[in-house]
Amino acid sequence: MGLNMKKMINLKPSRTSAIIIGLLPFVLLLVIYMVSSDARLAINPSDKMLPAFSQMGDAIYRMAFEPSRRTGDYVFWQDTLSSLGRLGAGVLIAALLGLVIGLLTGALPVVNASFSPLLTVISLVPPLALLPILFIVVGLGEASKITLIAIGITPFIARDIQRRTQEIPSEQLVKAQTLGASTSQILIRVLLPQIMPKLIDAIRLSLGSGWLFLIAAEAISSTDGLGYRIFLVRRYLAMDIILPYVAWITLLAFLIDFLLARLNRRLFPWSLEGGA
Amino acid sequence: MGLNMKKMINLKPSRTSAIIIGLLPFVLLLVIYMVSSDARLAINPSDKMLPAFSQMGDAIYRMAFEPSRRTGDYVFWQDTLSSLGRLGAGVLIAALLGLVIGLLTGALPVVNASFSPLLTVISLVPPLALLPILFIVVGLGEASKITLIAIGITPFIARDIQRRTQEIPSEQLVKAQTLGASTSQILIRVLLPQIMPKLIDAIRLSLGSGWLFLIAAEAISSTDGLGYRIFLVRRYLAMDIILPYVAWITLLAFLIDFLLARLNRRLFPWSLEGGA
Amino acid sequence: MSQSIQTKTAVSNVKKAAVTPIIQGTNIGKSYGQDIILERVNVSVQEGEFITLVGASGCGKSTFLKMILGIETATEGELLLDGKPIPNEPGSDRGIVFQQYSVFPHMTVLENVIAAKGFQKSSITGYLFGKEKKVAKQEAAEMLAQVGLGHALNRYPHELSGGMKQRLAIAQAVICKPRILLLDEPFGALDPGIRADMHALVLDLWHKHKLTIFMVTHDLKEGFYLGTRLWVFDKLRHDPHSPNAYGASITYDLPVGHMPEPLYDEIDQQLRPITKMEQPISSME
Amino acid sequence: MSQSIQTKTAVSNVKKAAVTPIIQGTNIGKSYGQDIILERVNVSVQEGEFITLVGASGCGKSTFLKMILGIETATEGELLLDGKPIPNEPGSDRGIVFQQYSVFPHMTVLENVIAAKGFQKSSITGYLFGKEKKVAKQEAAEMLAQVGLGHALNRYPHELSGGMKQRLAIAQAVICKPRILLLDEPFGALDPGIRADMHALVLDLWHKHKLTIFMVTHDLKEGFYLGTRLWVFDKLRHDPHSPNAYGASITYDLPVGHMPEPLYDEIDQQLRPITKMEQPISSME
Amino acid sequence: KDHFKVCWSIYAGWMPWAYAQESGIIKKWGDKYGIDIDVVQINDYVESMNQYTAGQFDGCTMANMDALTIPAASGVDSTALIVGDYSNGNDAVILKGKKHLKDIKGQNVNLVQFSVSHYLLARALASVGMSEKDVNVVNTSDADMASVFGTSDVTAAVTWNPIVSEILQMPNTYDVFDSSQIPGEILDTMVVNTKTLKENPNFGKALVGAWYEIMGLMQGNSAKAKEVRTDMAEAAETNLAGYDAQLAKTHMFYTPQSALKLVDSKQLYTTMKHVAEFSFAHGLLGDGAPSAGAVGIQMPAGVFGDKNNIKLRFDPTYMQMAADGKL
Ligand SMILES: Nc1ncnc2c1ncn2[C@@H]1O[C@H](COP(=O)(O)OP(=O)(O)OP(=O)(O)O)[C@@H](O)[C@H]1O
Ligand SMILES: Nc1ncnc2c1ncn2[C@@H]1O[C@H](COP(=O)(O)OP(=O)(O)OP(=O)(O)O)[C@@H](O)[C@H]1O
Ligand SMILES: [Mg+2]
Ligand SMILES: [Mg+2]
Repeated sequence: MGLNMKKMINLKPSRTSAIIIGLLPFVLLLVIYMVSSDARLAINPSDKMLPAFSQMGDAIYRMAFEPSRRTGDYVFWQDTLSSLGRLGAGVLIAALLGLVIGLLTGALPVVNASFSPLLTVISLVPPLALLPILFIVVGLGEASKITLIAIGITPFIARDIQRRTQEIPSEQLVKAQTLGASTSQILIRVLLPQIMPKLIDAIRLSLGSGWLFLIAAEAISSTDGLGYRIFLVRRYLAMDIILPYVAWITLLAFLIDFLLARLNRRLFPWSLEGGA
Repeated sequence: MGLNMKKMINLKPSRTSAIIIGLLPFVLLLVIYMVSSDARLAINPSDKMLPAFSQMGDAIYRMAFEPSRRTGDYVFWQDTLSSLGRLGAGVLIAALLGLVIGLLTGALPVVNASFSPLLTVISLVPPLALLPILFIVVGLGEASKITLIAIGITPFIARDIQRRTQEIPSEQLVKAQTLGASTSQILIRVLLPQIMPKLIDAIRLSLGSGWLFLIAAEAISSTDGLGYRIFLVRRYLAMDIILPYVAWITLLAFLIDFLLARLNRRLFPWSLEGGA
Repeated sequence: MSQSIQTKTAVSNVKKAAVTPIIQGTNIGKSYGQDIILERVNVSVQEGEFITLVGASGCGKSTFLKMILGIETATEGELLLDGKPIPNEPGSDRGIVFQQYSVFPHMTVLENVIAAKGFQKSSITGYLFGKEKKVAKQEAAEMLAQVGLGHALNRYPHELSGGMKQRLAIAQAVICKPRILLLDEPFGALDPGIRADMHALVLDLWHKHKLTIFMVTHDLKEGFYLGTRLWVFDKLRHDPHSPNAYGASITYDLPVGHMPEPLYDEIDQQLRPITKMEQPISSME
Repeated sequence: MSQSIQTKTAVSNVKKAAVTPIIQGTNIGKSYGQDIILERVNVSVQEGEFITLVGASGCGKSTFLKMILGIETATEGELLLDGKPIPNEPGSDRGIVFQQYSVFPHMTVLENVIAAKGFQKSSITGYLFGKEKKVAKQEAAEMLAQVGLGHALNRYPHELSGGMKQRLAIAQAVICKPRILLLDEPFGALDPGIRADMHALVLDLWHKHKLTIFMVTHDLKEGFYLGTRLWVFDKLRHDPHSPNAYGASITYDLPVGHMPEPLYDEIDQQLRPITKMEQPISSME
Repeated sequence: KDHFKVCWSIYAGWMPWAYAQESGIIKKWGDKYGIDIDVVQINDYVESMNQYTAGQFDGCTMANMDALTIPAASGVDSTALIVGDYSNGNDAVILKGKKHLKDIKGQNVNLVQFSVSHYLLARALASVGMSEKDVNVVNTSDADMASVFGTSDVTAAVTWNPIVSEILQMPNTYDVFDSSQIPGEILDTMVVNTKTLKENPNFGKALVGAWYEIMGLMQGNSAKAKEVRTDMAEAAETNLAGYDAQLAKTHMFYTPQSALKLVDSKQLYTTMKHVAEFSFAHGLLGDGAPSAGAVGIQMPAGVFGDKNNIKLRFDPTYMQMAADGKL
């Protein structure tokens, strides 16, 4: 019985063929784009909708390696730095808040009873609709962008951490108590360290929304940032800038996710395998 | 040893006290709002930022129970219907796509190898950054709003379903094959039904983002809808409309989530308990 | 492990029969990367035998069943079914019951068995309609009555006890008329009281349907009383510094009913050792 | 279950000692809602006894241990520790080792034991510093050497075998000098070969630290050889139509070493029954 | 081709388009010329222009500057079919706590970058001898401008109505420069695709015909005019008083003659030159543009810029027909 006769469900591609067929859709997409772009540009050479790769390359080269005439900044890098700074700050705040809220509600039934309903409701409120109130409270500066990101993802992280805390086998809590541990000792020594890798996982999961809120915040009011640039140049349909920016954001998102996964493996080697 | 001497971690509130301390934060928030609103209105009676509850009530009464002179519609209900319709259509499309992609990539290693990398990359692209492109590709009609929602949540659902499919014990697949099942039979009879409750769970998890995308899309291209209205009246700073609308969205989100959870329990009674 | 190499020659006591054996393995070996799990396994099984497999945890009993099932391939040697190389995927001639996850949780008891009938049809969905469905339903109900589930046709698996689930799994496997039935610790998770009933059921079905059964168990007593033939899996050689340098093989291949008492005790001690030491122990494992 | 009510009077053969028993239970009952799990359990245990508990799955052995531990409360009767009502939460006088999850996965072997020492301190975090830490470290290392983990001080639990994990859990429990050690199927998931070593370890620690041990096991042979006293949990009455109408109690309370062979076989048959029936069976359970 | 789509967004001077669709006036005029025209509201102004540029619509309402920098600069040859009004105070520079434009120096100014607000700011700064270097422009979405202005870190903004009047209601805010000081420079137009218009003159006739019918209906204080304006007000989510206040700052060309007067004048040429230079200085004409004249603009008074690359045309033909009563 050769490999070919196996049922589809039992067919497993080899490593190399997996890589090749994995790349195929990307190549296909690129080709489709190039053909469509050529077709449009043939009709209207100053069409901006689907710029050729060379146009995008030029545009990004200019933004990344030629100082802006107006400010002297390298716009592309300046945008990247600003956005990453905001994202980092927002996510960090959300992570801290989420950790504290999630840990306490997950570990202490009394705290859980008093805050879980509120947390559930808050997690349902669409943050974008509340922008005006946000502005009253924190003003319009960097704070508003960072706060929007933080508000947007804290409920998710808090609820995830809460669930993860509750998933820690109760046997461990009982065991700790038989060793004489107090509530604070259990929180700090038993639960907190075990939640840390889950926190990094939760951050990874919430980064997608983080980018979303970042872009939304930058679209509202800003002087630089990746989202700012995309919404600004949208005004004159500069797809030769928008498309590379979107690709760059995607790459950054991928890199951050990858680095966090690596970090997790590095810092918490014990967390890879199941229970104990 | 009385209850009072128990460690914090062992303290479990009774049902009634849990409800009471669960409501407390809400009451607190309401009081804080009322005090701040009164304070602002005392300084400037025409302040619009934090309207009194009576103002909000008036505004919503007008929108919900007095037909618009212009169109004869009851604006509030019209907005609600339109938004729910869009959300429903977008989520339904995302669910179908996500189900098919997730099931096939989860069950068939060959399909997995060819589509998973693409899926990963797509899930990293922030949909809001794609808005300009999206509107150009699908236009500004209902399609654009539905598409944005679908694009926004399909990757999440697909990846969740993929993971869930892979979680189904391989013993079941082997067992089905020993009973003579073909690949299509396994997909349709063994995997699909078991994935359905997970699909509903995935939908519940993705509804938050769904609302977000709905609001973002309605803000740009629409003539009715909850997000449209909020966006439109934001220019007039009509918080007396915005706040009740936000509360209404939150309530709707809660109701939908609750109904889906009920539906899941109804349709798939077998899915509540673990494996078999 | 205190046995000497000599006692292990029992392994080769397999009589060469004139009929083609249903399962024949010559010098089978299996390794995952560097880890050698099985080595030099030689077996020959005639149709209708009831073979029980015992051995320490992780010694490769399940792996051996998987090779018969077709979801693992021997890395060395040759495994034959009816004299031909064994198919490299599961088929309806070889049924299986695992310790867990052997039934479909989203189907009722009856649907589980009807589905098994449906899968025999080569349609896209395997759904049965009309008369076909009626026939299948009746046949399924009969089979379920046979395994003692006649009163629970419309329950879902999560509403069944562990023993009932395993009955269902067995009914499902048997209705497809497999020639070989593989049981991997099918009663491992069951209460002792229920196990006795299950033994009776399996023996009954074995007789009725003329099955060839391979059953893994961790209970020597069970293995000894249930089968017609008992295989003990163990390592022939052992390197304490590198536990996976050598694989396990069949160290005893015994026709049941002919086992001397001391040998039984020896194997039992190997599977459930008790040692009482009073002096402090040093680091081990 | 074929025993008659008469044989169960063995239960009340508990001698009334002059010293206050460390654990005394009178007419203990436990129910969850409608389900009665335990009823009329009467026990009296002296300091230093090694009690093994056997019984069918789900009959309430773990529940009984949990009551001693303080995480479950008897719904009827009274459970006394040293003559006083047992505390309603766990404390360091009663150590426990579960079948799983008994060690902290995020700490190395040494840290696991040092943490146990730290928890004895009534500080917010239980971290130890300076000299205190040095002392704890040395004490922990000694204890770990005693249980045979001297060579694995810096490994994480996921790098340990099942047996090593249980050694660690035991070391952790013992270093807090509990008076009572509760073991709930501590070796249930271990390989037979390793279990023998663990038996030796437990007996050794029991002697050295003058512990009172309660150990649940599903292996009568193990329970029989290990303890000084064996408790068999079973239902006194049984209603086949409503399995949870009656709770289990202690049906045998036997000093080990005094068990007649037929009784051993009877209990063994109850825990691991084998029945060979040739006739078709009807619906059961 | 007999089916056409035009889009518009909410703005005082464009609300008649809402009425055109609702009252059926546009349908009436379409029928008259044997075509049918969809008038579609789009919430987001920029998106409406993008959609037009992408070819999804045959016409779109936009300001003169945006017509130059978005469709024209993207190579879509466009014609300003109707010049409906100019902003006469609808766009304003607002300061918090300061009464003079000069005080804007060094402040953060919140505005929608590259929009007419930005242009207004540039003109305002020029009027007091400053340039954009003297301030710090912060891009801020128009939808959020009102709520943002309530916060303490925002002290200066340039925006348009109804946001301007919303902000001016807040205490301590001052209108220090508005579009009434540069009359006729911020024009609101209905722009249509030149090629489509050439091939389908009926399309232009129907649009212009409908427009001026509504102009006639909405002007004045008759009950009918008030009713029409109330409809428009409600479509903009305000009331008659609010809408009239906005109209007061919008110089509507209620008659084709009045519009033609501006379009035919030399002033339009000067205005468009300003606009083109501003756009060029901000890179809005495309990175490859060699000069402010890279995109040619055809006007009755002459062509500004590259005559071989005319992409924006002010074509008085159709308004003239209306003026002559030939529609
Ligand atoms: N896919 C695999 N890759 C690597 N090693 C494997 C794989 N499957 C099984 N093994 C190893 O092969 C050995 C034999 O496993 P197997 O499941 O056959 O043992 P077993 O005799 O059935 O044990 P048990 O009584 O615990 O079921 C084990 O050491 C296991 O770790
Ligand atoms: N919190 C609970 N609520 C309801 N029923 C419970 C609860 N905990 C245990 N039970 C029930 O109590 C019975 C006794 O459980 P217990 O774990 O004590 O049995 P056991 O003798 O330890 O069994 P095993 O040998 O399987 O460990 C079981 O039927 C179980 O379903
Ligand atoms: Mg196995
Ligand atoms: Mg138990």
